[in-house]
Amino acid sequence: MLQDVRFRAIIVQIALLAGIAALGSMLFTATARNLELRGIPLGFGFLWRPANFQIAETILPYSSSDPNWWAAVVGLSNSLFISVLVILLASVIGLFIGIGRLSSNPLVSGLCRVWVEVARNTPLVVLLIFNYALWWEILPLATEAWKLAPGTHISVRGLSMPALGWSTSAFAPVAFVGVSAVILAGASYAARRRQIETGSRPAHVSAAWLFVAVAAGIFLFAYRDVISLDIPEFRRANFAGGWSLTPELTTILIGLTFYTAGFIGEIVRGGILAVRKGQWEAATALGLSRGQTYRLVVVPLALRSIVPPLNSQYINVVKNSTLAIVVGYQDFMTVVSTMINKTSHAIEGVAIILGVFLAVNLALSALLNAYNRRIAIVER
Amino acid sequence: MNDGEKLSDRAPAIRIENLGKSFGDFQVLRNVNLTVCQGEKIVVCGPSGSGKSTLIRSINRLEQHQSGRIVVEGTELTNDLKGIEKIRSEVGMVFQHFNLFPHLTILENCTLAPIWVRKLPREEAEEIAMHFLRKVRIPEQADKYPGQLSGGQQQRVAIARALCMKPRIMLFDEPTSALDPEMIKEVLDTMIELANEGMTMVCVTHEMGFAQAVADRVVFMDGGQIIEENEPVAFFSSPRSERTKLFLSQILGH
Amino acid sequence: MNDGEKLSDRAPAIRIENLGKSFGDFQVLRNVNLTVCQGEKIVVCGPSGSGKSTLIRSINRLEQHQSGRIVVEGTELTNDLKGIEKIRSEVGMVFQHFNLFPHLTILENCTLAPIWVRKLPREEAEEIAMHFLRKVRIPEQADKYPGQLSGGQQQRVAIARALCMKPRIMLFDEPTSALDPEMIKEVLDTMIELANEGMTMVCVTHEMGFAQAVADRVVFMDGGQIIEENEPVAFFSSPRSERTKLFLSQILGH
Amino acid sequence: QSIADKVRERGYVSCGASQGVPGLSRPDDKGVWTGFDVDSCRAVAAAFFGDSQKAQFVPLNAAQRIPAVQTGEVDVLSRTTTWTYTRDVAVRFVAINLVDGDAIMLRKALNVAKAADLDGLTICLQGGGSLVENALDIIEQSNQVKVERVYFDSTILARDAYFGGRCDGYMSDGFAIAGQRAAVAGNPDEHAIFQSGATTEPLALAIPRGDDRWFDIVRYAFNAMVWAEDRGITSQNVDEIAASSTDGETRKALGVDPGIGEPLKLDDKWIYNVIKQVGNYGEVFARNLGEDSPLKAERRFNALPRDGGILFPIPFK
Amino acid sequence: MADTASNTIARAAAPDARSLLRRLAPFFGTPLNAALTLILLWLMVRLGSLLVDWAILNAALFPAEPETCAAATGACWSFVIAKSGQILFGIYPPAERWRAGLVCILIIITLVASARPSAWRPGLAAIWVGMMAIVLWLMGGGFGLVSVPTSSWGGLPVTLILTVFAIGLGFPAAILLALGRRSSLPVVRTLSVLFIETIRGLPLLSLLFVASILLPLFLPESLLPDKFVRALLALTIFAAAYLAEVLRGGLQAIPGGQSEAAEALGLNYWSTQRLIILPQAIRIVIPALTNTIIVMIKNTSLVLVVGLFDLISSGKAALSDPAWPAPSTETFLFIGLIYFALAFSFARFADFLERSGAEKRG
Ligand SMILES: Nc1ncnc2c1ncn2[C@@H]1O[C@H](COP(=O)(O)OP(=O)(O)OP(=O)(O)O)[C@@H](O)[C@H]1O
Ligand SMILES: Nc1ncnc2c1ncn2[C@@H]1O[C@H](COP(=O)(O)OP(=O)(O)OP(=O)(O)O)[C@@H](O)[C@H]1O
Ligand SMILES: [Mg+2]
Ligand SMILES: [Mg+2]
Repeated sequence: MLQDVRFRAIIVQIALLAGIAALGSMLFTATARNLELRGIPLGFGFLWRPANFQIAETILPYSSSDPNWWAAVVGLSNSLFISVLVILLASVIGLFIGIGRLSSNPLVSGLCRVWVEVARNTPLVVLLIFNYALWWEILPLATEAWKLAPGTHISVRGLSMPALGWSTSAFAPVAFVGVSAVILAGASYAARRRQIETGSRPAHVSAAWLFVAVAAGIFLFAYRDVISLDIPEFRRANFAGGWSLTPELTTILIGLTFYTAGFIGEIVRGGILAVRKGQWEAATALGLSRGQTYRLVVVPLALRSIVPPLNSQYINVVKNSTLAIVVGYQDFMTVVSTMINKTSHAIEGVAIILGVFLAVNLALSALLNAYNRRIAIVER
Repeated sequence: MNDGEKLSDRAPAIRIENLGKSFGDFQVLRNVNLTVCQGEKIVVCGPSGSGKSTLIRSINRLEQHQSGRIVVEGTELTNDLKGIEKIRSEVGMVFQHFNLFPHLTILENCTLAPIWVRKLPREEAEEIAMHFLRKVRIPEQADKYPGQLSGGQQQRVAIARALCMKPRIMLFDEPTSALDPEMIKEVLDTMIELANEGMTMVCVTHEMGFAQAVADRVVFMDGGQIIEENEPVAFFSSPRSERTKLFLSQILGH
Repeated sequence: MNDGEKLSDRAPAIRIENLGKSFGDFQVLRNVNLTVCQGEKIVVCGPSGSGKSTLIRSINRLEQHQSGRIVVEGTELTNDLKGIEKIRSEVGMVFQHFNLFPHLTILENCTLAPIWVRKLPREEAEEIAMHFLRKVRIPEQADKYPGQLSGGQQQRVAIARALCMKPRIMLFDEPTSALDPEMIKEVLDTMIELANEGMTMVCVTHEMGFAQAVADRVVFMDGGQIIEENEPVAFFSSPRSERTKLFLSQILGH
Repeated sequence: QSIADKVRERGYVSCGASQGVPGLSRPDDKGVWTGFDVDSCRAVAAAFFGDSQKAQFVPLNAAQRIPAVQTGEVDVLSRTTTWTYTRDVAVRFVAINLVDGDAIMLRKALNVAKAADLDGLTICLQGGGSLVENALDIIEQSNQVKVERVYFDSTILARDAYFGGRCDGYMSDGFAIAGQRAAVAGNPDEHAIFQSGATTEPLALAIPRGDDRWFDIVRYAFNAMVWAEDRGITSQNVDEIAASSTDGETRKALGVDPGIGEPLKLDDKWIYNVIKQVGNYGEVFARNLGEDSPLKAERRFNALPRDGGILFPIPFK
Repeated sequence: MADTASNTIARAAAPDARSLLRRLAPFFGTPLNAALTLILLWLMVRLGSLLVDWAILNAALFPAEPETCAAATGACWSFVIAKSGQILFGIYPPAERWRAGLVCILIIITLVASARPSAWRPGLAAIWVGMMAIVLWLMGGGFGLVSVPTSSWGGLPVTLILTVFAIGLGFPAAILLALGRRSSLPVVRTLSVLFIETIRGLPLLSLLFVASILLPLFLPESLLPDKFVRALLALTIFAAAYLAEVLRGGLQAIPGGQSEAAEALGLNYWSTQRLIILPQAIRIVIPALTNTIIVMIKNTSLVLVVGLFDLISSGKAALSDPAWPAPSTETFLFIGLIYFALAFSFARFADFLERSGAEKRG
């Protein structure tokens, strides 16, 4: 009996399940006992009570009287915001680093290599803190801010630039800008298609641009009273008004992008090297230029081997965003930790952290896996 | 080819003079001279490592030569980018391993270069592509992907893809040696058809049947040099050098 | 084999009765019956997908069958682990793609199973290994890695590796079909030598020359069934079924 | 099993400390934990084991500290934790060991004289629900001002960001801030310290719930330091006083006369040990926060009533 | 005479000039390359000179006292020099720091010694086990040494010990998980997948958070491991999940014929995996393994959450000294360089391994 393959398989599996169940129940009873013993109450009721703490920089509207659950959502939106931006930026930059690593110019490939090695071999925390310190090592105080353009200044307080503001009666110009953007986007898309179809870029796109520009000029002139440009001005210590980019957000963006781009660069390089030499030669022999070869043949092919490891890197971005707080950007983990500190609901808080990260990362994985299946090379 | 006109009277399509090429210290080609006339069909053979591939890859500059000259359709191959692009669009090449683009359909494989290099409108490019796909007798596969085709079919697509650029010269580097026996015939038939239409062709192959059927000249290489060149009948019946005799005895005796 | 004794009088080495096997819905083998006597040499042939590989892989339980019985050297193949291990150590197998272990030297490839399965001391295992490497005529390669050998040499190592376990039955699954023509002969010679020593052999192959030279019986399969089995002379000269005739005309005509 | 027994068995007191706050709790160059909060916990070790070194410190961040007490990870939390109702029903606060207010370091050039002047300024501070975070909320609400905040996970980085120019102000515990102006600022004269008086927070020692004996030990270990200051007993003169005192309470408390250890099942010398090994409250304060430290903080509330503070010694009668 | 001499010079110079040209070709060969070269050179010179000014010319070095730094306009290395002991060894007692230093040297020497493939035989594992025992003894004390509790361990030795242990324990677990994920038994497969995917989806920070806050609730008090072990546990679990995925990639790359051949020879499942499949799979994934191990080295920088003073938190603790101006840039640069040296040399070593393996097997 014991020598029977199938019987063994069943025994092994039952034993494993039993072991897991035993472990689970042990944990459960211990937890229940410990909770009881220490008089720790469980419950998610606190989520609906006011948070009573502030979040410095948020994507969604938030005030400290909002309930805890909303604070968590706001924290999550902060995390997702930087994650998405970093994923986009790092992918593009990583692509160029990967290609640059293979450049024939030793200076270019050397610098790309330095980038990769620094990113790969330094802890992200160190990179972030170091990056943050660079702000005041390099940039001037707010009182001596560098003027980049009228109303646009950069200093240790970040970048501040004019923002477009309008009153509600200015609906027309806003609509105008929106409509012309749509028209232009449509026209250039059509032009691109046409270029593929016919080989020539139709002149009417340039005409459309010209037309929109002239119309915009007239429009702005006509409505010059309604549209207001909110220009930041220096008050006491800092620029107020307008639109600004804080050093914290910028640092986490730059730091995490620098870090991730290094990893993605290596993945891209691997993917490009995995494209067989024959593909390069075939493209070259057909007369495609180097740029065309990359764009039409090599990168699309490399993508096939790049996507799975890229998936892990994207997940890592989401996970690494939990370090944002060391440079003063409040992310989901920070917000929930503050909540734990304020309410003493540690178990619930940690459960929320774990659950949300799992959900976000599994969703991201599913998305990329679906994409991977879609682009898979068709075989017999 | 038994047309009346003497081939050597025509304008040369390819002129190779004193070609020398080495990889590092290793000299792969030495002092190679070869002139291919318009419409001529040349078969290149020789033992492995003798430099056959390197020679024909030099013709469209997949390899850079170090000494000597190569003139293709009147343009000399130098570092001049424009010249290289011009020549590449006039010289079609078919590789041993097909090298189709696996992420594009058969049709897209064929229209890629005409659209992006020749800047043809898509419709026109597709028309041309279908024309050549019909010619290699697989128009019905146009919307499949290379991975779904057999080796012989893939190689015929590779030929069609090269033809879509309307090249004046075709280079073949052992186009049948990666194929199963049944598929070799399909591909050779396609090549014979091309040859009969008067295309200038340089073909590295060990298919001696093919050489006898279509070649105007057979070139035998060894150790980076051309050892012997002759018309097929003479080449096979009375090879001059010992090396050639030995080689022929090996491949024909098999 | 022209020894006087009638083969069918000997004890059967392999007895297959009403064997049935399917992958999911797809029935690969149906109702196969075959008895192989001690010292008998069987050649299995048939078109691609006819179930030849599945049949001989079932004999050492690389595939599990779903119905019928397989008895090897008196032991029936069931789920019983001990039985399977016993049979595997008595049945040697040689694969189409050699499947040598690339991280081990030739000698280590050959001594691995004797050391770990038979628990022989290393020295003894190496002695045996060298004996069989000499037999397949490559003792000088013992310290190289498989990647450094030619295909024919690799396949001979694969045979030696199987022999090191001193099996009483050898199974070959198209052992020459991944080889270049020159190398096929080396391997067939080795197999013929084995055959002459009286080893029980079941061999899937399309080398009809080999079949005629050593087979006691040729078995023809199609669609998962044995269509015809006969002595080689009769099989080739007067095949009974239409299917066999068609098949023979294809492979012999090539 | 009671906490006291557990601690006895383990052989040392497990103290919750911060991850590095100057003057309060931080490991120094020699790897030795120092600071006011650290000494508060050492007093417990001295009382319980007769050896102030039998304390080990667990660095905790803001979010971890209450759970660490709840789960019994630490026996005593002495980590600038404000005594609040919500927390007190989760853990058990024992004694206020320090009363601290918030303070903001600002550039002098900004001329901040009153809370209203803070409007529109940017303040760097440690977040995570810290004391000063609450204080800032109160300042904003009661003065109708709006400040911009930049939160960090440690005071160190908040401070660096301020000195780097990222913020107009750096808000921290009142004690920590003075010394940092002296030592860390490139030019101390450029910076002013603003104390809004918005909060005076009771920072207290906390223990897990459910053990009265442990509660008493921690409370009276701390009280021993205050009591000693009140009676003028220091680590220097404690031997002398023990030998010469004729006061009944003092003799009993210092273990000259027997009986003081009995109710808590401690050694009769336990108060003596606290004073001898750790010092009285004044000494501990001076050493870590006051005139003997780089911080040079004032006692303010943390003085005996006769000096205008709120430290009431509980008599050992 | 003069003629001959100049001729010789000319002849000698000509090839030189040509080889110089050839060497410069990649930099200036095409207009794009030339432009890139010039821009990059300009950037490098600008940034380089700034850096040199700050880090070397205007920097404060000796004596390592606060006043030196206050006087200098550049980097304040005096602080790093004065605090290097604290940064490197955390809160380890100064009198015993030689032990911690010895531990670092011991681990690094053992690592380097095991680097040569010729050193790879079963005895090596025994050496490692022995070495780790010595390391634990040196760090922890006992048997004649002053005992130092794990709560006082810190700095570089903690980074090294955690990495070595987490990988050393995580690797066997990862092998089991990777095999489990490819198992034919549905329960085993499902559990492996669940474990791997869950752990991979979580930030290490949150795992450490669980280890520090929740573990005391989940476990009966008698089973509760100490802080160091908890950090180790979290890191090991993390390493196991990541390494398992890496290994799976290698396992998938081994053709099915290999296990069939092994089975046909009569090897059982475990022997087949041990002798045939894993040696090949591991070799294939060396680059990915390297990456994972480097990530593990860097991950140790997060263990402050469970209360251990690693390099970074030691650095922060040093920076909280109120007696010093706090040069965080310099401090983190110093710490970053230590990590970089560790990770970079490890990566180079793995490159070497990969290449040497490739050469051997043609
Ligand atoms: N990129 C390269 N670097 C170094 N040596 C090379 C390179 N390409 C080819 N060679 C060498 O040049 C010689 C000629 O190669 P080539 O491919 O032209 O031979 P061939 O005649 O086409 O042989 P085969 O029949 O095997 O294709 C060979 O010895 C080869 O090893
Ligand atoms: N693991 C499997 N799962 C599903 N189908 C299989 C599997 N293995 C084999 N088959 C199918 O079983 C049939 C018989 O396969 P088998 O390999 O035995 O054929 P064969 O006669 O050896 O063919 P060939 O000459 O091509 O080797 C084929 O149609 C094959 O597609
Ligand atoms: Mg070739
Ligand atoms: Mg088969």
